[in-house]
Amino acid sequence: MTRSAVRTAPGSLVREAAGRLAGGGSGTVFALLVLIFAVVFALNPSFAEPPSLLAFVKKAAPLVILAVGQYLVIVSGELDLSVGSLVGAQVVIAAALIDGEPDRTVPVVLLMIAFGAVVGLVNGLVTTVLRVPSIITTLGTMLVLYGAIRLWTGGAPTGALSEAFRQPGRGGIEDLPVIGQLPWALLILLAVGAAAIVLMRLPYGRMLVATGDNDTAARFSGVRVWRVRTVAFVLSSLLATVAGILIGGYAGVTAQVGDGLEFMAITAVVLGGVVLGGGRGTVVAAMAGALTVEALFTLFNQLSLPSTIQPTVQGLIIIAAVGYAARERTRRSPRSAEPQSPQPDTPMEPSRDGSR
Amino acid sequence: TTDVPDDDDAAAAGPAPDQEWFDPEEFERQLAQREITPEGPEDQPWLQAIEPEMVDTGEYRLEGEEAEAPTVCFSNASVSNPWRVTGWITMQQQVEVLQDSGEIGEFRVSDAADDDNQQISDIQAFVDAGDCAAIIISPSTTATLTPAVEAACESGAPVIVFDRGVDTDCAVTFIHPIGGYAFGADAAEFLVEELEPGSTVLALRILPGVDVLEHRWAAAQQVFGESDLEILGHEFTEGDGAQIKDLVTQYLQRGDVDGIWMDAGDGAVAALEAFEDSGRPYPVISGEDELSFMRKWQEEDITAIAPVYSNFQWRTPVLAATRILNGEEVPEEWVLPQEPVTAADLDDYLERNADMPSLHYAKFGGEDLPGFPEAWQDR
Amino acid sequence: MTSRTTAPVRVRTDRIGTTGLVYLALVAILLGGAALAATGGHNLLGTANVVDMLTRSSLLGFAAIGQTMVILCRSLDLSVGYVMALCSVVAATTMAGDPARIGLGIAAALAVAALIGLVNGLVITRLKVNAFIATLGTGLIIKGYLDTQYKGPAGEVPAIFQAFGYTRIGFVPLSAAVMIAVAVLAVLFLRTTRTGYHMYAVGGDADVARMSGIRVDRPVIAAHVLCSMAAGAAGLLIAARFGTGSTLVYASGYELESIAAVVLGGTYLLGGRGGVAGTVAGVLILAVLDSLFNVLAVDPFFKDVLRGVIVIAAVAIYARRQVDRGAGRPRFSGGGADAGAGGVGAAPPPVPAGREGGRT
Amino acid sequence: MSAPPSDPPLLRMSGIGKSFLGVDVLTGVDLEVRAGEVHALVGENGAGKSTLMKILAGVHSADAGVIELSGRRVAFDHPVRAQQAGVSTVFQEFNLLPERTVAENVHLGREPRRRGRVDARRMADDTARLLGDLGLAGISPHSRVRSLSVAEQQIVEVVKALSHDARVISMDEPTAALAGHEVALLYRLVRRLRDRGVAVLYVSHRLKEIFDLCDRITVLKDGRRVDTVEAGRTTSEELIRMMVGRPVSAFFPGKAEGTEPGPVRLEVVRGGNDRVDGIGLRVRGGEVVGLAGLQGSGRTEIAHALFGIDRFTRGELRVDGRRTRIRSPHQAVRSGIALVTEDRKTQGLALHQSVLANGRLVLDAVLPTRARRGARRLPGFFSSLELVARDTAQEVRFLSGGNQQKVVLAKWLATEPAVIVLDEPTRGIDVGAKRAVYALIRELAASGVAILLISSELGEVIGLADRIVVLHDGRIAGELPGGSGEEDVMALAVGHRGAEEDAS
Ligand SMILES: Nc1ncnc2c1ncn2[C@@H]1O[C@H](COP(=O)(O)OP(=O)(O)OP(=O)(O)O)[C@@H](O)[C@H]1O
Ligand SMILES: Nc1ncnc2c1ncn2[C@@H]1O[C@H](COP(=O)(O)OP(=O)(O)OP(=O)(O)O)[C@@H](O)[C@H]1O
Ligand SMILES: O[C@@H]1[C@@H](O)[C@H](O)OC[C@H]1O
Ligand SMILES: [Mg+2]
Ligand SMILES: [Mg+2]
Repeated sequence: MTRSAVRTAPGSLVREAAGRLAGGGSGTVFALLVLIFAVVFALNPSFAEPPSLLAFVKKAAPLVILAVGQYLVIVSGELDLSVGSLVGAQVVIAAALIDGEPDRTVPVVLLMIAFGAVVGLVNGLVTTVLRVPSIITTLGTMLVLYGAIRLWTGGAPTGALSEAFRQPGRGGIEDLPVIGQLPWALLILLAVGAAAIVLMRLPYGRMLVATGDNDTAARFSGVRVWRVRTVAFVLSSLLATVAGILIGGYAGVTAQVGDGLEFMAITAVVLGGVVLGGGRGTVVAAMAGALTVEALFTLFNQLSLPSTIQPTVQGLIIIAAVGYAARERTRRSPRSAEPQSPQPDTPMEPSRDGSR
Repeated sequence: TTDVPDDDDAAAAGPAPDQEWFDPEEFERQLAQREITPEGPEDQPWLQAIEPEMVDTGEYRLEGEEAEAPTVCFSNASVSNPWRVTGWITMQQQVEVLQDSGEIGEFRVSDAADDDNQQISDIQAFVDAGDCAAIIISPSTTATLTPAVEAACESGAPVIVFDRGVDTDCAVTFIHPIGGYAFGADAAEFLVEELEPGSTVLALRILPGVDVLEHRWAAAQQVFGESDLEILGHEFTEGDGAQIKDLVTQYLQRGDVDGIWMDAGDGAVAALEAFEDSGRPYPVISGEDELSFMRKWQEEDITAIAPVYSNFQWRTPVLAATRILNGEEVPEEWVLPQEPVTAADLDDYLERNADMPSLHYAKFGGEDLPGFPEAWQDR
Repeated sequence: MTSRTTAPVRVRTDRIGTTGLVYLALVAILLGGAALAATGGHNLLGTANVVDMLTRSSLLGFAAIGQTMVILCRSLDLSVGYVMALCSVVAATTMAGDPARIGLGIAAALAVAALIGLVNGLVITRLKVNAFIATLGTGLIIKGYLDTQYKGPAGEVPAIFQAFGYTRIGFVPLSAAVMIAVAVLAVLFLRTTRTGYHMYAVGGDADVARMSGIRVDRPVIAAHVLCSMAAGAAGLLIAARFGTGSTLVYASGYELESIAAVVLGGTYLLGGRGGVAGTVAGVLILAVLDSLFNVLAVDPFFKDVLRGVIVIAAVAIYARRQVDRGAGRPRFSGGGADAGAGGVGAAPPPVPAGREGGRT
Repeated sequence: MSAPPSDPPLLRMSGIGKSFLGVDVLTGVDLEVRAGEVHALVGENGAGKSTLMKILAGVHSADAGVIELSGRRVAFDHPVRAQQAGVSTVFQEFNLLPERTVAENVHLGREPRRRGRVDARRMADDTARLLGDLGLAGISPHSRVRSLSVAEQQIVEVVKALSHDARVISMDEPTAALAGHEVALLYRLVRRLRDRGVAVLYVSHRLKEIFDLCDRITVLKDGRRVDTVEAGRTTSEELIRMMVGRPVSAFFPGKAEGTEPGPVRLEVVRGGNDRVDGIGLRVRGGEVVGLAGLQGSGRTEIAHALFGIDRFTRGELRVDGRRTRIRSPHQAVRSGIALVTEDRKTQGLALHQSVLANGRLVLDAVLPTRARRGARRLPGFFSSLELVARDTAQEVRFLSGGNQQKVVLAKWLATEPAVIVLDEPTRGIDVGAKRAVYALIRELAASGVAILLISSELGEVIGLADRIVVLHDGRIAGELPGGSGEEDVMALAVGHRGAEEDAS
């Protein structure tokens, strides 16, 4: 009477891979993404040509990168509202310090990275060590950054970015056949995306998700929760710095850079089926969420939707998509008023082998 | 889609949206004012006035001890964009001069950070404090600040309003350049002139609902309406370079864009870059007298114009305050000159501002102030 | 600067509740701020400044009172700024300058607000959309509507109604008095109605509430309706103060500021603990700081920096207290290196009343 | 005092069937509970006990079958409907709001009103009366539940159930979180209820309680009723046979032959902090030391202090002879200590993560360089623990309690610890799973690991431990050899020296 131990059902590798890609409620986002692109292509077949697509990627890259950072923080059970301000701050810092001098580009970029790391570190430590809810911590950081940068520059950005600084966001490998320019932004995006996927498969990634799922259990398993979360905040801030470099490079410095990006990034991540509160969802889906948000704006444009009405449509789609994903999640499990009971969404093995 | 009040109400409240901001009389007046030579010292445009109707300010004249270093209070809407930052520096430099000469004592400032309610409180606080010899107000939005400005007027201190307006004429003087209609028309007329009939124009706007900006667009619509240009659309960008560049790029993916009309010029460079990056020839474009745009214009030899919303107007209110407190008469509506920068004087303005940062405004009018140029450079 | 005044009371802070602490902080900041202002020759407690503080607090006050209820239910409302803007427009366009239509305007604004709250509540409870996203979404929807429909301020508020924004009773602005009255009503609501009780229950533990027969959706929906209506009241105040409806109010960040005020007031962000009394103190603290900064002519951007730091610091202090409280009653005086000195004050052990019954 | 068998039963459930997603969980279950009877419901993990109770309580609805109360057919679609009809349930998880008062909790969802306002005074008075009736006047209606002990909270739960004028009360493992004297308190409560003519349905895995308390016993297995028997006419062995379907011999596996205790691996000298004091412990490799004591006596606190969740602020700690200061679980694991916590859901598992991810979490966190190698050995641990799961990618929340506990154990085994602290390792798991855990403990000991076993089931400590250290009020009250009598352990635990005063 030996009980069957863990069995690996046939086809489960495929299912596991698919599941890992899509995560819990993230099927919706991939469907939505495909749908939006289909409509865009139908409306404007020229959009499917490589140069247009690459232009899209160039524009979308910063948000996708921010979404990766936001994902890391959200999946660990926290929230980072400071990234928009940080992007703005970094661009303003870059313009003020580089002030048009090409030789200053590299040192200033290094300084920005250091600054990003410090902001992330403060967010992380205040949240983990001082136990301030991260929504408040990062709201505070947002205010502090917003004020401090303007205090420093007297209200509006000063200085100018160098051409070299603008390369990553604007330039690329030129004169390629068919596609023309291969944007650095795409390469950076791919690198960040790949690194994120690898990171999530490393011990750190698993610790991060476990921490978001149940931080007590994680701590009791030897996870240094404060460190894991602080690192997530630091990564988020570093990625915001990268996004800042790309945005500054893409469009130069304006006073509004970064405004509202935090909500865009959070929206993107949640649209990707990542659950606010932590522990669920994949980084690939979060990136898809960001692409979806950007694609949505493109669609609005292709539809010549007046720009004032766009927020309304955006709001409706976000609510509908998240609501639909939530419905999918609950629909597959039985209704139950049972307290704290796990709600299985797949049939479970009967607990005794004898019965079947 | 939303739970809204019945639409009839909104519709009944005003004319069709596009007409809402269009006042034909004012439009005509502003267009005409462009041609009128202003009165006043030629080298000090901030003291010039177009067709001024002077008012007597004897009642505000300070005597004896009171006249020594009076406290002037300034309620600022915000310094949240480069135009306002430039102007605010200029104003402070002007105040320093007046403080040194003893014409102003304390210069008390509150900044509402674009929050109307905050500004109402700020003005109220000045009134309650009771020791403001004069109150200068740069209103955040027109209609909403009206009651507060009225309250300030009732306090007895002379009130000076500048830049954006209010719906009351209780202020001793309202200082402003010719206005949004003139700005928008300057830009639109230039496009009409430079572009072949049938050309396409994209309009880029910052945000809806701000009168100075709405007037610019209303005027442009008027001008374009009588032209043979095809307006591809008008888009709100919140002044964000990334959005501007993305929008323009997308329009270019769909077809040609021959001209760009903007209601504020600080994002003009981003729009131009979209053309560069798509490998398209530069459009005919209207920007603003902001240096990054003007430099680009010069470097690339673009067909462009920079309408101006005279930044030097920030000097005028404090000067007006000292005049009023001296009992000297001032124009009731102090209309300052407003002349676009054209290809003809582009080089001249760029040379004069060669050491200024890129988000500086060419017609800031502070060259003669003691702090020049450091104060504008080290912001 | 304020440590001087808080030091003597610090010893006892663990005895008083968080709300008490918030009020102590308010008094400390008021006194400290007054002292600081006095060194610069200003009187922070003078009528003008007190009026200023109270006026400043009323608008945020309405928003924050509503936000408190929502947060108590472990929800969140990021649409309050948009609701305020919309309601100001609805009120002003409905009144259209006609004193006879004031009542209608108020009713219309509050009805619209209630409807939005209802939608928020339903989307959160029925569609199971996270409150953060749901209310961000409704906010966007309203923003789109406002930007499309109104090209700027709209409508006109009759002079009598503007009195709501400007009248004072003694030195208390009418709007502040109304705000305090609403706060008192909210406190009574939370403490004496079933729905109020159930808000705490749902925020504390929705599963427990559900198992106890509470229809957990209802308090959440009610909280959202009330929150939106409070925001609607703020919109009315805006209309009264502006004399017209203003669409651009949504850019002023009231949603985040109201959340900051609520947590500053000691309400637990994860629900179930706290209350409106604390929130009022939180709002007043922010207003006092604002007035102080104004009096001291602090750069507006520096204000943002200070606000950010203060909110974080305050919440860090509450969090510290929470940790200490969770640690429970010590049995042995801890920390000392001397092992023998331990259990001096050990409580008598709970002795079981014998092992009842026996073996079968 | 129980009603004569001929009376119509107060509660009758007949032919109850329920399936979740096509899997039958209950099939044709019949159950009768009489007024004034304490009726036990027993069975292995997953047998369907909780499901049956939840159907009765109106949490789930049955797919088939009939429920009758005093002969009248009923069907509840919500717990409140059941309560209104006089059927109250004390669920296993606490159903209280820690931030609210006792009175508020007791009346939660049914706050009495006067003129539209909640009548707080009446709530307090009613609660005080209920507590008084049960001889529990010590608990104030105004106390915040958070400030109460676990046992007091459990009592508030029962009071809450009672406040509905319940005729039927069902309790799902009410003693799972209680120990010693607290169980006694609950016994008293249950007996009072029975004496008042309430029908009590009682679920427990602790057979001793069943025999102490219950009149009749219904055994479930695989969702079917095996039998209903009079408590007085059966034995534990018989019950276990019915539950498991096979005889259970040698419940506690003996020591493997020839295992001699090795060197001292864990040593605490005069350890203390603000909850425990003067703790001296030595555990040798291959040795199982039991830690017994009443609820709150400090057993978990010692485990937490050893593991760096809390700290010893005094005294010394040695692992394998090396003096160590442990400030975090991370350091504890590095020093070779493992802790199986007492509450697996809140402290042991990341429920939305896979079996594999949970299994390798400690390796990931503390020994990342060894993680890959360690993770490769996990499947081995899973199968030797007889884990039943669809595959290792399955989220652990879908596993039954016992299988979840096995994942926790595997997670710690993979770290090859020198010392394992097991805090209530069998809480809430069934007999079969328990046996697997017992065997594992023995195996581990045989492989030279030092084991500290904390359990509120005295039989477990006595049956498994080589030595039993008994705590009383944060201090060590004494030490007894394994296999000592329960009375001796209890005497030390309650603070009496010696066994003479044990009531029986
Ligand atoms: N909501 C649910 N969805 C799917 N399956 C469920 C659900 N609740 C219980 N089950 C399954 O039904 C079976 C019976 O579970 P139940 O909780 O009634 O067992 P139990 O006898 O109370 O066990 P234990 O002693 O472990 O508490 C188990 O196989 C369990 O996995
Ligand atoms: N009065 C209290 N207040 C707060 N926490 C407490 C209190 N008493 C105990 N605890 C915590 O509860 C847990 C169990 O406490 P303790 O070690 O005293 O009990 P125990 O003997 O292990 O009993 P059990 O495990 O059955 O609860 C520990 O984590 C301890 O820190
Ligand atoms: O602040 C406004 C500025 O942004 C615009 O460019 O000109 C008009 C000003 O009022
Ligand atoms: Mg059960
Ligand atoms: Mg314990």
